[in-house]
Amino acid sequence: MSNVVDMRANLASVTLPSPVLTASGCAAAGRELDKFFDVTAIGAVVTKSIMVQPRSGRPTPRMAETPAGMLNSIGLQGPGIEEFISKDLRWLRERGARTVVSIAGGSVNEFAELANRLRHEEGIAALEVNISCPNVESRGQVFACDPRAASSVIHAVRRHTGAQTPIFAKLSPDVTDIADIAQACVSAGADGLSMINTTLGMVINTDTMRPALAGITGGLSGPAIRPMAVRCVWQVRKALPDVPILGMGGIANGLDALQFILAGANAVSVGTATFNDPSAPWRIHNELAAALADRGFRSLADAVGHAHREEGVNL
Amino acid sequence: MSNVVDMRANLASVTLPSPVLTASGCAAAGRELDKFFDVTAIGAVVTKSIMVQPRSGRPTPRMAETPAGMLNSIGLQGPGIEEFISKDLRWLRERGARTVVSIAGGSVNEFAELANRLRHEEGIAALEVNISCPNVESRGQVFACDPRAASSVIHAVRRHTGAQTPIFAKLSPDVTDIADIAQACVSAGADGLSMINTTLGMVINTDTMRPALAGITGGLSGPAIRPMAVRCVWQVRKALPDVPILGMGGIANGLDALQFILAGANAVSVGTATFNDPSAPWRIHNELAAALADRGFRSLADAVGHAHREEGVNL
Amino acid sequence: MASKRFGKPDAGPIQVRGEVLAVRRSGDYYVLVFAAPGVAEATAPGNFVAIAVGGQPTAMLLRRCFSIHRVDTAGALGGTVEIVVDAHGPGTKWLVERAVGDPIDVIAPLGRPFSLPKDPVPCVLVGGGYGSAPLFMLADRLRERGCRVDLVLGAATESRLFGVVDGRRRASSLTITTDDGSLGTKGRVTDVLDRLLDDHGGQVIYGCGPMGMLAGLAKVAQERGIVSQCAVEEAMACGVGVCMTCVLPVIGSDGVTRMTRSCTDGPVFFGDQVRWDSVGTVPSDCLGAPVSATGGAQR
Amino acid sequence: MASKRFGKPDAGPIQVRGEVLAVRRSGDYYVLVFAAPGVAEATAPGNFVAIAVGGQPTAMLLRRCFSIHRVDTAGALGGTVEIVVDAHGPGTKWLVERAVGDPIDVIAPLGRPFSLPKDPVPCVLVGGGYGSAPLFMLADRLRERGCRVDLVLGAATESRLFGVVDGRRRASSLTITTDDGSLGTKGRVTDVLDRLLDDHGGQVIYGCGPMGMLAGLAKVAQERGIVSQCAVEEAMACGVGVCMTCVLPVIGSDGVTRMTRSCTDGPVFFGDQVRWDSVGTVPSDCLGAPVSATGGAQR
Ligand SMILES: Cc1cc2nc3c(=O)[nH]c(=O)nc-3n(C[C@H](O)[C@H](O)[C@H](O)COP(=O)(O)OP(=O)(O)OC[C@H]3O[C@@H](n4cnc5c(N)ncnc54)[C@H](O)[C@@H]3O)c2cc1C
Ligand SMILES: Cc1cc2nc3c(=O)[nH]c(=O)nc-3n(C[C@H](O)[C@H](O)[C@H](O)COP(=O)(O)OP(=O)(O)OC[C@H]3O[C@@H](n4cnc5c(N)ncnc54)[C@H](O)[C@@H]3O)c2cc1C
Ligand SMILES: Cc1cc2nc3c(=O)[nH]c(=O)nc-3n(C[C@H](O)[C@H](O)[C@H](O)COP(=O)(O)O)c2cc1C
Ligand SMILES: Cc1cc2nc3c(=O)[nH]c(=O)nc-3n(C[C@H](O)[C@H](O)[C@H](O)COP(=O)(O)O)c2cc1C
Ligand code: FES
Ligand code: FES
Repeated sequence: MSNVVDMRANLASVTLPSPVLTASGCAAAGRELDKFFDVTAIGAVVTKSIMVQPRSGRPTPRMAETPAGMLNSIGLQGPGIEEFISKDLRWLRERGARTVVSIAGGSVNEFAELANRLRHEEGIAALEVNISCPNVESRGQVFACDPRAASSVIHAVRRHTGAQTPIFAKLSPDVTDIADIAQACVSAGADGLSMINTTLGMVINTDTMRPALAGITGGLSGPAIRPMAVRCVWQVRKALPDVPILGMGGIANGLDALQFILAGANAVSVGTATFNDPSAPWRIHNELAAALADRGFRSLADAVGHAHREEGVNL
Repeated sequence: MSNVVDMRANLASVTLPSPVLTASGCAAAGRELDKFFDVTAIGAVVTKSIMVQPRSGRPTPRMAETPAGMLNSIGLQGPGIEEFISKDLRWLRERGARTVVSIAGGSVNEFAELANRLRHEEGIAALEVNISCPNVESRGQVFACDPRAASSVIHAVRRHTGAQTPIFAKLSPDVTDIADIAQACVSAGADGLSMINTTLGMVINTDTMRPALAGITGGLSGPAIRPMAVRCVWQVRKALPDVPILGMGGIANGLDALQFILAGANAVSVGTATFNDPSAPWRIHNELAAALADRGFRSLADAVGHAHREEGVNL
Repeated sequence: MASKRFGKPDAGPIQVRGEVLAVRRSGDYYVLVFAAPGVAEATAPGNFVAIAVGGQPTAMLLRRCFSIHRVDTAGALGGTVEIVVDAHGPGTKWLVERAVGDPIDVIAPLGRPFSLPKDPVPCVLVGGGYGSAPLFMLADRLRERGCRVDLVLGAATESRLFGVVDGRRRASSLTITTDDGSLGTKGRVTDVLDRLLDDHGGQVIYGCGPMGMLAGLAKVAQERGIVSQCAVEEAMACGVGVCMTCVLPVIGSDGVTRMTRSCTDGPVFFGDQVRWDSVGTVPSDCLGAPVSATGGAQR
Repeated sequence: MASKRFGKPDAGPIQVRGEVLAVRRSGDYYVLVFAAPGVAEATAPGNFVAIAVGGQPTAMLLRRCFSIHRVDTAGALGGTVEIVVDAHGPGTKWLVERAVGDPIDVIAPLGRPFSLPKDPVPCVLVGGGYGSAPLFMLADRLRERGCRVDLVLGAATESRLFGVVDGRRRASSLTITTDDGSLGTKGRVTDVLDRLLDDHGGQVIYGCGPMGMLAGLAKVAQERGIVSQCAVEEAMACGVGVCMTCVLPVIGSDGVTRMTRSCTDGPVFFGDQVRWDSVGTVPSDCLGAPVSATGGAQR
């Protein structure tokens, strides 16, 4: 029954065969997960955010489990753009996986440099711009928490990226008005929006009586934050009816994914759930297809934003 | 062993015999919980936010369970200040419970009116000013999301409240910089800060394919949000080392409460956990006392903010 | 028609550690039997229990509520309680997977029970699906007082009826309706109600089941000028009266409609107290209703 | 001293539905035996399993990791696996409360196992607490190759030793240390190591246990110019190499220190590869280390 649903997802100029992607930082560059499911079957592999230089990340402990969630403070550990291109991107290309490359920088220039370096690389379906990282030029304020900073980054990345490659700005929920930031990114040239990144959290270890993470605070992810994520997608879909949205935050099964689609996401990323079930992205693709079929949808596209419809009782 | 710990909590000019309070909206006015534990034994009963006029609240469904949390959209249902004073406050006074009265308004004037009406009532240990409600005069923007609006409310309440009654501003986590709002409230005359109120969330009912709550969005509470709450307490304690903090958000046992105390809260409120265990506030008082004793603390006050200490490895 | 209560007020609830004694199937449902010291004695028909669900640490914070089906005060374990569970979601599924001897955390008895008539008047008891669960205990109490008890059980289909065998034994008459006609009369409970009332002179209708059914019963009662008492089922976060999630529009003795808690002021209401057409909304004449159509958005 | 690996690379992990066959106590620990089709055959000593915990819907998202203690490929159920569990937190407690026949969700075998020497050299195996779990399988493999195996088991106290009886049977010698002297020599495993190495000419030290103990073993090996292999235990979110939570500073074959995943590049490392003193920090000469002392705050 489920194979009658047209599962293609439209993300700006790119059409993916499945609306389920991995989430940045939760799938490395796809290779490890390929042992558990065929990474070419899902929508795309979204790679761990890459920076210009190699980066050690933070000391351990880097994680703490929390109720229905987890905190992480990895600190964007990675090999730097050159090794990423020569190893990870190459593997993904040779494997035939669609790839969304996530980039992160500490300054507008670094983002520009990354975009520039990736410009002529093949096999990149889209760029995801992780603006939820601190701006070293602005006392460490996170780009995504300031419409102007966010907009400068997106503007620079757009200028250094070919028109055929869509740019998704990845938003943080830790703002007073997420629609405001979304609007700023779109005005600056973002083709779509990814949301949400983790929300800032903290655990105190009651044995050591110190913060549980070496990094003190960390990013909260998993089902615990799903209601917040669905709310963000809903608000931004309302404010920007035509902008493609890649939704994420606590998706662990097909019905969770359906919530995001109904709230207005055009596709979804699966992050933390992969740690429990390494084949989660593909399982969720299938569960979502079945859920759509059960509800009589002919295509995924028909379900996008369906919860916003005005009919019967006016919500 | 646990009775050797001095559990008194200092909240500005008020000293409570226990650092565990109920959370506003999760204990009505104490009467129902008094069947399950002695409400005079805990620090105080924090009453459901009261408005000037009677208020019906929102249509049902008003709640949805979420992973390790719940959404509510009660819409501040209540009998209005007059009936509150003649029935609820009177019951609390006669019962001998310490009472923190939570007030809510749609305008600065309403808050002022509430403070004025309560000014000469006896048996009020403190006021908690719920500024996480929409300002009808400012397109419904929540007071707590704007430092200026928050500050006007606190200023007005302070002006109409006797100096012997401390005022706690209750903050929303849905802001870019909570320390900023905290500072604005303190400058406007808040004697202390309560944090956090619920964070805005949403669930889509995948059967009806509509928002699960009649109110569309709701407030997320429970252990799911605890890491966010602990982070807020930590940040505000760092920014304002001397301001009393009433911490809350997902506290379900004594070690959860201890996390807040170590992060810098002087006392805690227990909300959603009460729905699962109506005697949770008193149980948590006892568990916290035992946990403090186990760790060699002579008094609760010694543990407040202990996770901020700089000693050994500098975090 | 008067809407004063003629029964006793509810006893206070207690929180106890119960122990599962049996879980057995009954049609599409499960009957869960557990020991719960102190509960049986204090229970009146229409009271409910709130049970904590999920192994620790669970993602399910809220208790699940169930009508009390039977109690036995003679049990060796200090009183036993039975509930009927429709295992459709994660909490109810967890519950029916309990093994004999497992502990469960129970708060009971909760809510206002059915009021009993002083005089031995004929009564009609109507249960929809598992909604019949509290009616057998009620039937016993009514018959002890000399009331004639006509029982109507309705459901979508045969497997979703509860208590057919029991009903035959404990009521003066048993009428069954199913939407698909798989057992009894094809149709709704309200379709057979008028005949029953005519035949036996019923003075009180007691009902428990889906909201639509209860609204139907209340309407029939109102048309005939007799009393109806309905046990409603609203989603509840606390079950003890502190959260205000479980409200519905109810007309008070002062004639004013208020959003009223079904956990402590209900779950049993007189049929003419509830604004059935407005359930799920806030009627504009409700105390404190928003002045504009949309109201101030508020959480 | 060379730090090349002389064993085989790890086989790929699989995710299977296992079934609990037995849970038994052993001192302060529990031994959990489960069927897990396909795992036993592929397991080498030092591999670990990652098991999903908590009844559904649980608040615990992350799998728990355990060294594989024993495997049996001859089982009727397609291969069985044994692990040793120290039930101190909610996940491990849940696990040891499983009943025979309960399903468990298992990913295994994970990680790089211990490398085996080509030649029949004498080896010393050192286990701290439940850290001894993987060493018995290792001892068997080593003895199959003609290696002498001296086993050292250490713990805080007698009840926290694991495998004393087994150890006596399967090793050439067994030495026990406890911090409180309740069994064996009072003291640390490192206190008895030099004598053992002197007496039997050990060429490789294998260790599994707390970080401090492993650091001690690595130091002894380094001082003597012999090889050490240590199985580390870092908190892991995924266990399969995608999350980067489980890192520690490890020197690569190019001499460069990197924050290296212990789940896929370990858990077994050569003792001289790990920057033991810097575990829990990022050494300033690590690849990509922050330039300033505090670094750019980043999540
Ligand atoms: C007074 C009262 C008496 C009840 N009696 C019975 C009974 O005798 N037998 C029976 O099978 N069921 C009864 N119910 C309904 C039962 O409480 C729900 O079916 C159950 O809570 C659903 O839990 P779940 O985890 O299986 O489903 P989910 O739908 O996953 O539950 C999610 C959340 O919604 C709440 N919820 C969902 N549906 C309901 C509902 N209909 N009523 C209240 N809360 C709900 C749950 O408590 C939980 O918090 C009664 C409810 C009330 C209020
Ligand atoms: C490679 C490896 C092998 C291990 N082998 C064994 C073994 O044979 N026997 C045994 O009893 N334990 C072993 N452990 C430790 C075991 O995984 C933890 O004790 C367990 O995860 C704790 O779970 P909990 O829910 O009981 O405790 P909690 O402390 O509540 O766990 C909370 C979270 O922290 C993580 N965590 C906490 N402590 C550890 C730890 N020491 N290592 C990894 N993750 C941790 C958990 O996975 C979980 O996500 C091993 C760990 C690793 C990494
Ligand atoms: C361990 C870990 C590492 C992450 N690293 C990144 C990252 O490098 N870049 C990024 O944009 N998001 C990163 N995220 C955030 C996820 O991509 C995702 O936005 C978030 O976790 C919410 O989704 P989830 O609940 O499904 O995990 C990371 C999340 C986790 C848990
Ligand atoms: C049902 C419900 C009603 C609430 N009503 C109020 C309220 O009236 N005023 C207020 O300041 N906070 C209200 N809150 C927020 C709580 O006081 C508390 O800040 C929040 O729930 C976090 O704590 P918890 O996780 O312990 O519940 C309400 C919370 C819930 C769950
Ligand atoms: S369920 Fe909480 S008030 Fe009724
Ligand atoms: S545990 Fe995830 S990379 Fe090692």
